[in-house]
Amino acid sequence: MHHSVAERPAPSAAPARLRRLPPEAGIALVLIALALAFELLGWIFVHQSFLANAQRLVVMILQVSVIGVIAVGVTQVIITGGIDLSSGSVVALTAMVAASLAQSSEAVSAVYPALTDLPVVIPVAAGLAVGAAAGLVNGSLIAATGIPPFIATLGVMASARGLARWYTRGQPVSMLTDPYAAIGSGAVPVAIFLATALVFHVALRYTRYGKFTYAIGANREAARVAGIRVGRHLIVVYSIAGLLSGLAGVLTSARAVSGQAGMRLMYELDAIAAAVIGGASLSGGVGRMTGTVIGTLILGVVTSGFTFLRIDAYYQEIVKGAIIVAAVVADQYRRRRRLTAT
Amino acid sequence: MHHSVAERPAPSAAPARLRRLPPEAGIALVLIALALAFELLGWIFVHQSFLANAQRLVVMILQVSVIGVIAVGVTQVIITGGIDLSSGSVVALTAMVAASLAQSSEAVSAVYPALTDLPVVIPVAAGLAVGAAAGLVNGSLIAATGIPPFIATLGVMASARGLARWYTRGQPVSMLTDPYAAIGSGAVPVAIFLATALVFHVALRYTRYGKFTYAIGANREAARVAGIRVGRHLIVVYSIAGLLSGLAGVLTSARAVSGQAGMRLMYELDAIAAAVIGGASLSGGVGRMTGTVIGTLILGVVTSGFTFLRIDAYYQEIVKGAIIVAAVVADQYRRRRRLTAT
Amino acid sequence: GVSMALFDDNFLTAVRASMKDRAQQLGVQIQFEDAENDIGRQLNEIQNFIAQHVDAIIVNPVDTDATPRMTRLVASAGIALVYVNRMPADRELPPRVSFVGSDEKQSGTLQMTEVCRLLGGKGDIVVLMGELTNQSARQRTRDIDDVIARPACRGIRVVDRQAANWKRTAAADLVTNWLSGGLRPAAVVANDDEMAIGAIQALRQAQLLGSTMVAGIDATPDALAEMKAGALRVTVFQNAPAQGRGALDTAVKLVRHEPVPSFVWVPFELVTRDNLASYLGRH
Amino acid sequence: MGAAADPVGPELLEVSGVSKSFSGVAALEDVTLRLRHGTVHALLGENGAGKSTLMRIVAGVCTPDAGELRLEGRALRLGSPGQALAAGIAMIHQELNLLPAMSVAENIWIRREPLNALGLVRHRELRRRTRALLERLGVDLDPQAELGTLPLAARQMVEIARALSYDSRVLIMDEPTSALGERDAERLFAVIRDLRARGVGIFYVTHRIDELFALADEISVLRDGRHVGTSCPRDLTRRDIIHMMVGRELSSPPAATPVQAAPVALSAHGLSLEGWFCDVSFELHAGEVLGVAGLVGSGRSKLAETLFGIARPTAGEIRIGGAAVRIDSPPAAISRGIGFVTEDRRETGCLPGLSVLENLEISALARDFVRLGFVHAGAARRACAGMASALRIKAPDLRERIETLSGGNQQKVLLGRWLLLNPQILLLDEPTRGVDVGAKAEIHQLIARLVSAGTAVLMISSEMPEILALSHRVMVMHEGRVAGILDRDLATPARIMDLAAR
Ligand SMILES: Nc1ncnc2c1ncn2[C@@H]1O[C@H](COP(=O)(O)OP(=O)(O)OP(=O)(O)O)[C@@H](O)[C@H]1O
Ligand SMILES: Nc1ncnc2c1ncn2[C@@H]1O[C@H](COP(=O)(O)OP(=O)(O)OP(=O)(O)O)[C@@H](O)[C@H]1O
Ligand SMILES: [Mg+2]
Ligand SMILES: [Mg+2]
Repeated sequence: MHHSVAERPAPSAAPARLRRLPPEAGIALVLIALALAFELLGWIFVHQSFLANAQRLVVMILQVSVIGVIAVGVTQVIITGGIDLSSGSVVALTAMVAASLAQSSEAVSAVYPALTDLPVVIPVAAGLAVGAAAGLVNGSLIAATGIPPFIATLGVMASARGLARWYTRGQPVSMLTDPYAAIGSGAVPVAIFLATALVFHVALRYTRYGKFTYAIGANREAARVAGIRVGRHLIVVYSIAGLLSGLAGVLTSARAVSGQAGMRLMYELDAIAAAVIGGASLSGGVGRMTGTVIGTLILGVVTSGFTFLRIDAYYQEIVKGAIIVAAVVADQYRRRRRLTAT
Repeated sequence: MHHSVAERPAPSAAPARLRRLPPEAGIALVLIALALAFELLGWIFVHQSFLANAQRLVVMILQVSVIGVIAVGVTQVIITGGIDLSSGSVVALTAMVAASLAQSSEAVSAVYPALTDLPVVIPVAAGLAVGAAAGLVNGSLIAATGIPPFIATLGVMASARGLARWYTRGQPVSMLTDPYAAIGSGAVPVAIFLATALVFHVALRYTRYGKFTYAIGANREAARVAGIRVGRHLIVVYSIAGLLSGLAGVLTSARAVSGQAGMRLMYELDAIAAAVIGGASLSGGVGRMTGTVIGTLILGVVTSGFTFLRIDAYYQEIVKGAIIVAAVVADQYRRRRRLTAT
Repeated sequence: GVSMALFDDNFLTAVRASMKDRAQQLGVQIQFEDAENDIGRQLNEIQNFIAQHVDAIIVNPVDTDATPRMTRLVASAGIALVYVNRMPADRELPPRVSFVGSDEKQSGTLQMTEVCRLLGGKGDIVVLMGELTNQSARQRTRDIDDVIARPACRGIRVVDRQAANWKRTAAADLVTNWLSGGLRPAAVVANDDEMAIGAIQALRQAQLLGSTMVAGIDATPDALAEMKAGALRVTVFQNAPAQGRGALDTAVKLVRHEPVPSFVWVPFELVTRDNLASYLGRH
Repeated sequence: MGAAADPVGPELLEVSGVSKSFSGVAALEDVTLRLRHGTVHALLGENGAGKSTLMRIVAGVCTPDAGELRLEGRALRLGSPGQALAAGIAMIHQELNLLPAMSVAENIWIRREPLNALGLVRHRELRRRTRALLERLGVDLDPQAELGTLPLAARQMVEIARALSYDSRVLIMDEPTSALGERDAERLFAVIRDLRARGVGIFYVTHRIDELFALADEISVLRDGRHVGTSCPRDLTRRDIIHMMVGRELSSPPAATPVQAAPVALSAHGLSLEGWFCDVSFELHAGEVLGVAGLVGSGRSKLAETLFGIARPTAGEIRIGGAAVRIDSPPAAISRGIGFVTEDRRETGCLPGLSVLENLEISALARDFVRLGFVHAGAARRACAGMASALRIKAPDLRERIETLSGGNQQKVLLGRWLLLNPQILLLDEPTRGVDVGAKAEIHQLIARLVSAGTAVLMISSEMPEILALSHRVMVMHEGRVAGILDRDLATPARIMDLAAR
């Protein structure tokens, strides 16, 4: 009899189960392999355990938690098929603004002498608002004018950097209140990073917001035809990314207990790298929060591992580049093998 | 009646002629408008002509000629649908290597005391070779492992930056020979930039190399089926981009009469911006050398114009971001109007 | 015209601010450009200034090895030139070209000599370096090694040195990483105060501030506050206002063809708890 | 067909005076059409006649330059696809508009996912609904399967399922069967009859004229963007319809003359590709068309890909002119005189953004029109223009971008790409998918001409008439194996079907 596409049984059951393994399994393995490699090298060269050290594990995440928060937003932008180059500059700008509203009355030359010792929500809200506003500009430019995200966010990147410097004429803003500093101390940034990742993990997987985000990235025209208001949704996605850059700005200034215009200018690339290492595709439609968290952790492990092994600063970057490439190659290789196996 | 291209006359002469206007006409208009705006503002605010100053016109191109040379390579990479983040670091690395072979015997602590006062071709060849090698690594990684160009070139970016620092442990390399310095003096870099652009303009439009480059960017899978050896071609394209970064490294070190590991680290973004302003699309298949040259000139005019108007550096960046966005928006708007108008 | 190596540098910001104030006092029109640590960009800015026929150019060089070309360019255009803060590599400066600044060799030496004195000539230290390609970072790090080589400081050992790129948080992360590896240095010697403060934050978190001494350079307000709080033991004051003011005054004199020495020195000053009071509020 | 054959139902949708032009070229001029409740209104026309454009306007995907739409008498202001969907108009697109990286279920229910009280998507319910819907279509796809990994036919079914899921009053189907096998098409027809009985108005675009007589209540024909006429299929013969469409008579394809004793051009011996097909052996003679029939998913396309070096066989060998050869890449195949027109012109055929000319010449550039790396532009353009007129490619200009051409014309461009290389062996995978009757006849004649000039053709097709009309022999595949090779005189539809399904 003439039978149809679908009546055909799946080629075999085993590959089907294999296909259900979450795509980030591969990169998670890479993370584990890296950590074990450092563990091994640790015993050989510095006679210490790399992993059996709670403090180190915290720093490992702590030092990448700001990048991580940015990466959570950037991942969503990347899933829509876009890119956000402005994050680093927006972090700097929001750090300045938030810090200027978080100064204690002891500050010698406060930016707003009348506005010191404010409750901590005010600088935080200001930082988030400035970040979201920058994101709104990104999103509106992309949605309304149809220019490539690369250009829109590059423009916002330059403008935000200029604004950050202009805000206090390059002067750092310091002497921040203790409650504000508390946001950045201890493992608080780690908690904020993981909480943010969790919230947007749920949003991406279980809400319409998430489905639309993937749909736009998978095929923008098809998403439009399915009735999704693509422009409006992009504005929301970029605004969220901006908001998270704002949060990152608050975290950085709270951690440093000071706001500086020059801070975190290159973080956009690290954040994008974290997302891409975690499996997000710059051509859109693909990417997951769990992958991004793992990508971020890989950056953290590599940084901590180098310090741990006391590798000369000159070699660190040479090797870091190679590790990033190797991590992604290993992941790809695993994926491709899985595909041909089925 | 069933008619075909050959039998059928063009629908009407006017729209056809309009459609045949080269796509970079729009961005060229933007360039002219920008220059005229500065001219006008110049007469109003500083009582000087912006354009009627030969020296300024040379500087205008001179200051972007290094970015321009990089952008010529990056444009080709972008046309294939890729991206090259490593250019800036490769420029720094090649500048170091080339400079170390171009030291004069007067140099106090030469890198290779035995190799001073070499003929100028040796450092130039070394610089080009190192650049091409870096490009070869990029291309091979992308072709052989199938990892995204973003990751491959990000890795090479970090490694090249590390290598550039490690090469002389961060020490600048100076006291270069006069013939070497001559490559970077006067309008020589301008000539080199324009010559490079011309060569690759011809290559893209009139050679098989160019046709294949566009085809790969338009639809990689289809290009493969059509019989193009995609991997091999990508290796060639990235190697050429690397070679041009090497040339840019030679130019920079010759201009500065010194090699510095920290130089030009952010130039990849400027080069990509020049290409995208000039109409190249990051999704591949689209882009032209003439557009890239105009995009590069726009960056130059904006920079010179700001200094000319004595605008404070704080405001320069804020406005620069806005101008880049506006230029692309204006171009897009014109293109869209043309489409609907006809 | 003024071309600064980098706007995002706290010390250079102070230099810039004092130049601006001084220009206002004297009624001089002044325009700043940011070379963003890029020698090519700096050359462009200088050429743009020349095309604009300014009276004098003040340059805070990105790369002091590249200054001969700048000197030639500017001098041949008949424009006055003042280098500020970083000493040009030119063997001798032609007329109408001057340098205003401090001898970078002093800062690290002053810092490390004091650390060595406070440690009693022995102990393990770690070094936080600035950006590896930065000249001051390299000079200050080399000064540390030179001081350690002295007989009086032979007992001091550098157990690790890493770059924290002038960043507070990067420094805090590095120091925490070290501490978590069981390292207990007697002192953290940082190439600047920002990184010193980062180290202090990390040590405070680990409650090891009592047993580890921190030293920085620059005497920024934040650093002086930390010193007042007892956390920072050593810093070095580089007189930014004097450099900025000096550069502008020199430029004005050069424009008026008044005689000016080729090198105008502004000395570094060691700051410790003992003389802290006289520096508080000086920025 | 009963009452449904009576075309005078109450009016559901009226399209009046619609015009649309692209870059100054009119795609539609003053088109007026009516769709009645509970009828199937078929829309016919050559490739590029404007059918899809008109349908896209009705579905709100594309805005007309002039004209208006009325739904049950009320004027429709359609600014977006969302508004059309809300008004009860759904569409199955010709160029599938799906989300490759998402699951089947997500593709179908996008924007209408079932939510729980917290606003979170209920994935289990989503899958349940999907299964129910697919069952109605008689398709048993895994709702969680990633769409991009499915074969074209399955994707087409998903697109159909999605349009059905809207339960709309107006359903537009733009060539829904072009990628389907007969069994799936039959199922779809049953669903269409069911919808019609429930009062849904259906616009149905097709190039398979035979379908009309089984399905349509009214037939409208577009030619060069103008409405030529509307009538009832009972009053028309196949010949009338074709005449209305192309405005002239078609010559029937020349009957294939049997080839005797021609040398074997290409042969496969025990060729296998693990997981796709196994132990395939056949001989293809010069001057012969070997038709490859089989069900969707029987491994025909993968076989062609393997012969062309896109996939590497896991066992067996390929011989050309009697000598065993290793073909491990398309260039290797091309250099041995093989050409390949793939079935999915969007994924593996067209170079979007590039001109018709560039799309035509690209493969030839590997060999011809190039000296010292430089392309001899004049020679290439002359050759391409010649090919374009030989194939009657309808494009305003060879410099026009390929994606502005209608589907059928794109198909001809891809065929032309390979003909420029003069291959001795031509692999054709569904060569006339989405091609109008006129163009199809032309392509068939072209194939016949090539063959009589000595080219060996391996032609995969899911259209029985095509297989029967052109093949000298028919190879039938079943689940990755050769079920039999039939000589022309033995190849009847019944035998082929029998071998294919077994
Ligand atoms: N986006 C577009 N830009 C420019 N021209 C277009 C565009 N879309 C369609 N056209 C042109 O409009 C005309 C009608 O195209 P349409 O796709 O409606 O034809 P069709 O009747 O559906 O053909 P087919 O049977 O091949 O699907 C064609 O000449 C085509 O080239
Ligand atoms: N319903 C299905 N679900 C998943 N995979 C399928 C399905 N149907 C077919 N396939 C895949 O398609 C493969 C064969 O596809 P191929 O394209 O080679 O066949 P074909 O006979 O050319 O079909 P078509 O007529 O669609 O071109 C099968 O091995 C199978 O993996
Ligand atoms: Mg159509
Ligand atoms: Mg097939």
